[in-house]
Amino acid sequence: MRRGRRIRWLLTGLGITVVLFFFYNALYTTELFQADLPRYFPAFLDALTDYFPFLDFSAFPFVDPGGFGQYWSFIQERNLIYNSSADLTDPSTGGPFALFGVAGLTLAMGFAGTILGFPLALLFGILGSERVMPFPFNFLFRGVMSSIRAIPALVWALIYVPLGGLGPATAVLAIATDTVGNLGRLYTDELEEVEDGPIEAMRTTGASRPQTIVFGMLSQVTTPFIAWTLYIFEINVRIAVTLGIIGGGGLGLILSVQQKLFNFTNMMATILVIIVLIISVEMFSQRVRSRLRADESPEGLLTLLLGFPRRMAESLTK
Amino acid sequence: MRRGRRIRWLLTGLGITVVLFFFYNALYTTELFQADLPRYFPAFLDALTDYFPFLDFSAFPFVDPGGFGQYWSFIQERNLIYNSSADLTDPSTGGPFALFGVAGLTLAMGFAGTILGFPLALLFGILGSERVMPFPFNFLFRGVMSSIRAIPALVWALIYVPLGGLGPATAVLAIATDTVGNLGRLYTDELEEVEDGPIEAMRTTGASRPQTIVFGMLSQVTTPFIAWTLYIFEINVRIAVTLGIIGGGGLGLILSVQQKLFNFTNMMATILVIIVLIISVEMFSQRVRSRLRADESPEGLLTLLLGFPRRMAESLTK
Amino acid sequence: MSNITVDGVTKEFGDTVALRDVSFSVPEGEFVIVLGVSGSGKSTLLRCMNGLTSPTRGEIRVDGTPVKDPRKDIAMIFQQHNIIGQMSAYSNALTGSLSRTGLLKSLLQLQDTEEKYRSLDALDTVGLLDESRQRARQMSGGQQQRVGIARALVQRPNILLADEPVASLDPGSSQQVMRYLRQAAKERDLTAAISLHQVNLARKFGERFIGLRNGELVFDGYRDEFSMDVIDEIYGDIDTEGMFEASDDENADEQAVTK
Amino acid sequence: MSNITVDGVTKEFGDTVALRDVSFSVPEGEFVIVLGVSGSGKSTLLRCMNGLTSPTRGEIRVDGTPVKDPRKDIAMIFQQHNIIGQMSAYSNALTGSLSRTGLLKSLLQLQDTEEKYRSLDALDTVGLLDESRQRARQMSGGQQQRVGIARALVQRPNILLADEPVASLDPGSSQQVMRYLRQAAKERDLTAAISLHQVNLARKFGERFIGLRNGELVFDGYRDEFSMDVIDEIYGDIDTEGMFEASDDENADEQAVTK
Amino acid sequence: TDGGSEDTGGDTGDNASGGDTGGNETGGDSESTGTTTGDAEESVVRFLLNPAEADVAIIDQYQPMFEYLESEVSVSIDPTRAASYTATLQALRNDQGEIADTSPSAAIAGKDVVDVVGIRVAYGAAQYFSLITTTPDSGISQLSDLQGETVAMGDVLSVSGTLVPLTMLQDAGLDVGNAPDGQAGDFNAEYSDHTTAREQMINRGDVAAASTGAFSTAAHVPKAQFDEMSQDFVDISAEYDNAGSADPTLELLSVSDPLPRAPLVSRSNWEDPVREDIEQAILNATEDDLSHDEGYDGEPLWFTGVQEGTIDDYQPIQKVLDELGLEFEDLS
Ligand SMILES: Nc1ncnc2c1ncn2[C@@H]1O[C@H](COP(=O)(O)OP(=O)(O)OP(=O)(O)O)[C@@H](O)[C@H]1O
Ligand SMILES: Nc1ncnc2c1ncn2[C@@H]1O[C@H](COP(=O)(O)OP(=O)(O)OP(=O)(O)O)[C@@H](O)[C@H]1O
Ligand SMILES: [Mg+2]
Ligand SMILES: [Mg+2]
Ligand SMILES: O=P([O-])([O-])[O-]
Repeated sequence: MRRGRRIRWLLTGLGITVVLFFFYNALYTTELFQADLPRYFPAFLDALTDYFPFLDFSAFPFVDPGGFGQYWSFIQERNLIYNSSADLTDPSTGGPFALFGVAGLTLAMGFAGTILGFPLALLFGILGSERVMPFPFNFLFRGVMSSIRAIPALVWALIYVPLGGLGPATAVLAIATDTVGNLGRLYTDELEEVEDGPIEAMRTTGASRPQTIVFGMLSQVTTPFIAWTLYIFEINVRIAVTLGIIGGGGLGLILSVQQKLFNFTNMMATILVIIVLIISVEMFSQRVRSRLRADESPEGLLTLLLGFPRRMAESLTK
Repeated sequence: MRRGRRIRWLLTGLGITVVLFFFYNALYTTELFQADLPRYFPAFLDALTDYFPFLDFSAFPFVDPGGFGQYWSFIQERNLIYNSSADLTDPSTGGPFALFGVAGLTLAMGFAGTILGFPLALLFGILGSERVMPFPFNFLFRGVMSSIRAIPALVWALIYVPLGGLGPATAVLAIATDTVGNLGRLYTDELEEVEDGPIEAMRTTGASRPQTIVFGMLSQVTTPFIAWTLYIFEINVRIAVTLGIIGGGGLGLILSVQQKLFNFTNMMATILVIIVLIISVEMFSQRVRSRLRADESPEGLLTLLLGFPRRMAESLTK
Repeated sequence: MSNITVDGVTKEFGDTVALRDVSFSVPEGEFVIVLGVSGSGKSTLLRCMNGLTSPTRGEIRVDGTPVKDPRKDIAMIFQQHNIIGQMSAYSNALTGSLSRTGLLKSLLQLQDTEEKYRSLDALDTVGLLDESRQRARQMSGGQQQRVGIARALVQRPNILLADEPVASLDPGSSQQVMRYLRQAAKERDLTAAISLHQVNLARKFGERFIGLRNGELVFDGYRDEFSMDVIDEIYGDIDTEGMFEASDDENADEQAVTK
Repeated sequence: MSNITVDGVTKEFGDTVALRDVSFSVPEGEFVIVLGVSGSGKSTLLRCMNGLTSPTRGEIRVDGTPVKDPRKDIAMIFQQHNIIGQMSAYSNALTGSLSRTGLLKSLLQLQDTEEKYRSLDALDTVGLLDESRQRARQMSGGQQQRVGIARALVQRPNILLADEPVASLDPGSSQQVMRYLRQAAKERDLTAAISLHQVNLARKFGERFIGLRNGELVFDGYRDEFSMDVIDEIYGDIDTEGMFEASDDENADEQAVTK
Repeated sequence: TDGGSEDTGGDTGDNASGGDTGGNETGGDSESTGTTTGDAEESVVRFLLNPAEADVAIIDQYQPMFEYLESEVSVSIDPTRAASYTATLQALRNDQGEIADTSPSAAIAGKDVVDVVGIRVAYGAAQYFSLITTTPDSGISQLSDLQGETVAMGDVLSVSGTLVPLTMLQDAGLDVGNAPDGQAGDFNAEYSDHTTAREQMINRGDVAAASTGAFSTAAHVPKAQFDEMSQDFVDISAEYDNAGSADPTLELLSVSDPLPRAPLVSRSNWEDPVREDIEQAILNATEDDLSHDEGYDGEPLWFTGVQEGTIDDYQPIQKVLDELGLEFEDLS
């Protein structure tokens, strides 16, 4: 008993020591130790007052409401989140996405990438399942999906540069590729949990193999598939921001240019728009998903979709 | 009944039309329509033969094994995955991480960021739970975590540039910040599912409030917390690759320079190393997690950790 | 209407012998009940009969042709009903016609009008016409089981198999489902084999009885031969309490339940 | 050793009245069994007694002081044992001493040696000394419940409450757990209140009985007053079968089980 | 051709008051560029601009050049801001542009797909310089003191910010290892851009030196130090006049040899009758042609004319690449 405890302590201690040892080495390798952070802190504080122009340390209460105006004037001037002159019906000006200005482009990148990646994700996801493809072959598709996921979206963007330069189009292709790996894998995992019963039932009706797969398997997973697709859409909008930074356009590009201009106020204004965009997409996707789980009829979903702008406005204003 | 079906069809059709309408507009907005991809396709095919030097379309069987040698010579020459001259004990040369060459730096970035972000993630995760913090206050912490997650890691890196320039140290800080948002949220979600029983049991022993939280709540979630931390570590290594591309160092930096030099063969060699690194980290983390789920004793985990390099070598060689 | 011959069927799963040299034959139009304790091989026998499982030795013939794979002329009803929760009762019933419809048409629900009427008719038979547009998942267990029967009827089989179709239902629903099953078999001239574990239900609805124990056929006979001794033979010395279930008031008009 | 006074306690949850003006008092050292069907208010009563829930009206006093919050001198044993699956039996027992140890010391398991011996002693009392290093989650239900008892003993309470401590255990383990409970209460001079729904166990181990029905006190008396009529009063006309459980051979030496 | 460029500019494009952003690749701003697309006869020439220094509204900055070309030759200029040098070359390679203003290294990188039209001239000089500077209190007095120190450099492939300085350090006896895309042997290189590099050195104690283009840092270095260090700089550099005018004052460690300024290039396979006219017009542009009107308060164009030049003028760059073991892959 005594010995047991001692071994336990020893192992816990050893574990902590090993993690700390690696942590120490990692800090050294990544130069955080050598970087004398406190010394740059004044520079960072300087930048902070640029980031937050409403902070005014010279006078109590340290807040200058005019500072918010600086954000807003940049957001408005550059149509970051709303473009009053957008023509909703003319796709050559961006159609409905143009209504959201630059944020609309980022949103469009995430959306187009998701839809573009969807068919292949579905195909690979289904073929990766052992019940559809016999053993060694399904691992072919799983392997492809794993490899795709191992390559970050940004790297895919670089790979596609020869195809379309570096712009929104390349970003969409990169997002679509990433979607095939990530969404496909989620689909495969979901299919593994499908129940055998309905599949056998379809077989006994004399259905053909494709019919058995569609009615027996896929019908069981439509709801989770839609939910996962929305989840990946959420992630893809985030990726669209990131790809923008290296030249893909949209909010990311504005951000990176303002950063290079050392215009931290504008940079923070752009970040605020990014936060609003991503949290809106997240809220939208989470609402739809929780409705799906609650097993709503399609009519209910439609109401939800149509009612979204109103609710969004409400929740932002309150 | 007839009417019901018609409404259903109408709604389905409407839904599909709406999605297609947005897709069309998104393609237009992101310039994929204008991009006339087929025209650049020859350039991309050209790049493909650079990416894959072992493809040789001039002679059957279209594979030139010498091509793989090109990958390997670059990997070896630049110590991408293994550095024979690393001094394991001297942290100033990177310690054990240096053994893995450039991949080691990327790994160290992901690792340091995870550990650095962990304490705050834990704190915020716990304070975001309604059982620890009463209602309006816990949403303060949840809000902070949501905002952090809404800002992609790359944007965090840009925000930190005034603090530490653009290098591995900045990348680690950005990863750590991202970890606070993502890991913290996972912790909060996990805590929501904790059972009330043990908490009440601790209260009845007359334990103080912190003791009740630690013994009644946290003790229930140590295993899932470790599992989630490993999962985030996995994601952070991916992010480290991405941050490298914009200047954070490691594999990402090599990749971006080779891309700028149009040296696609070297670029693909780097991508292969990225795939190996990320799949290794994933395999490692998945193994540990499945062991955790299987409720292994810590001794077993230790054996697993120590046995990993051997198994990794085995699985790569077979 | 078809006849079924089970000819020396043995089924082994690794070391477990689920069926041991079982032989019997069912003439056209008979309503057969298969009885046995849990693990006696009822499910295995029915799965062999419709080709979901193939016997290790022996074979099963329908109208003289051996059964190798699931066939459209043999319909099956499952204990867990195995209907598709996402879809409406009507769409579920319609899947019974899959073997007569192409993939694309079935995907778009463009089946012939004839099939659609057949589905509504089948739902009518099981008393669910009014609920036909309801999502299957939102229905009660008994209703779901009846949707499963409707699906089997739409298939227009010659043979109807059912594996413990009432095991997960309350006594009231059990009676109802069994009644619909027997009625459908009678109206449509189907040969039927149904496994059950409630002896009273078996006695109430069965014509002919097959008793299994440990994978062996221990009884094969008609209502008049189905005595208390036979029940002991099939169930061994175990307490038979619980295998009899309370009858509902509503079926007081039907034949008395022997207890 | 403390006395308990339950004084006109009423507890309402919205429209549900879980307890209706319940009053009784327990002198020091008595072993009380609380009986009642599901939903009669047993759990609510015990939770009020240790301060986890506060009554809507009335109050509960221990040695004259009202109970407002969980107190270290009142230990509780739960039906779902509520021990911490991650930790060893020993560490679980040790959590009983939390009220006497600071946060840091308890985190690092640096309790006084005295507390550690007390934990081992408590595990010995419930017969788990040999399994003390085993992870609680890997133990059987009965063992886990005994760990819960050990934890309560380490707390060194004056009062021991237990809410259906044997409801999720098999008959053998139930007997064992009840025996440990009674033994511990006797050895350590504890006042104890235990809710049960098995009448035979109640009769076997109880000294005094409190009967609840629909939140009202319908019986309060000692062993000799606890007749079949009382059981009918508490349980109504429902079939009492199943509330009596098979006794094990091993306790043939103890007092006979009345059935 | 590029149908969306004029219109999509509206929602993402540039604006006179902000910095340049080029919201997307094809984003010119219709108001400020004032391109006329009305005449169907005119050919559209796509002019790619580079993000050499981001802190400039680059399309506004080039406005005089475009107006001049449109007045000289019957074309309409479609300006496009590329995301990087790489993107510029890829675009030219894929026939997505005709003319580009790009970096010296891109002249080498793109030698298979572009022709050098001419070399930019600023204040009479077709050459520029690279500087390595330090802060006065750093204790560094010569390049070899940088052993073991951190040096802030420009973008990884910037000629004046990184590549040339690396060869200067190499010549001073330091091991540059795998830099720029790996660890240097004897010092620690951090890459960003010219301005960030200088700021980092000023603000951070552990950054011992910064290597930047002279255009970015010369104003912080007193003339006397140039006089002492490099006669070439005094003679040629356009920045010499303003030297020492900015705060804080920095210490000069080294000045590079003169480097050929950035080229204007055209796509080799561009076959259009107007090509010759345009190229000629570019070479003929005078300082006046390239100046902004009164009232423009942005950055003036960085060059005052374009001197005839060929790929051979970029041999010094090729030499630098060779010394560092960098090689651009064949683009053709
Ligand atoms: N797929 C299988 N793999 C292995 N053993 C099986 C399989 N299916 C059935 N068995 C075994 O065969 C025997 C007969 O099982 P079967 O399911 O036919 O019994 P049953 O009478 O339907 O029982 P129940 O009333 O529980 O459904 C059992 O011992 C069972 O464990
Ligand atoms: N937290 C609560 N909220 C609302 N109603 C409650 C709550 N706890 C108990 N009740 C109600 O109070 C009544 C008494 O419940 P209680 O749990 O005390 O009964 P019990 O005798 O312990 O039953 P069981 O044998 O099922 O544990 C029940 O009607 C129950 O639904
Ligand atoms: Mg069965
Ligand atoms: Mg209870
Ligand atoms: O134009 P640069 O390459 O010197 O930055």
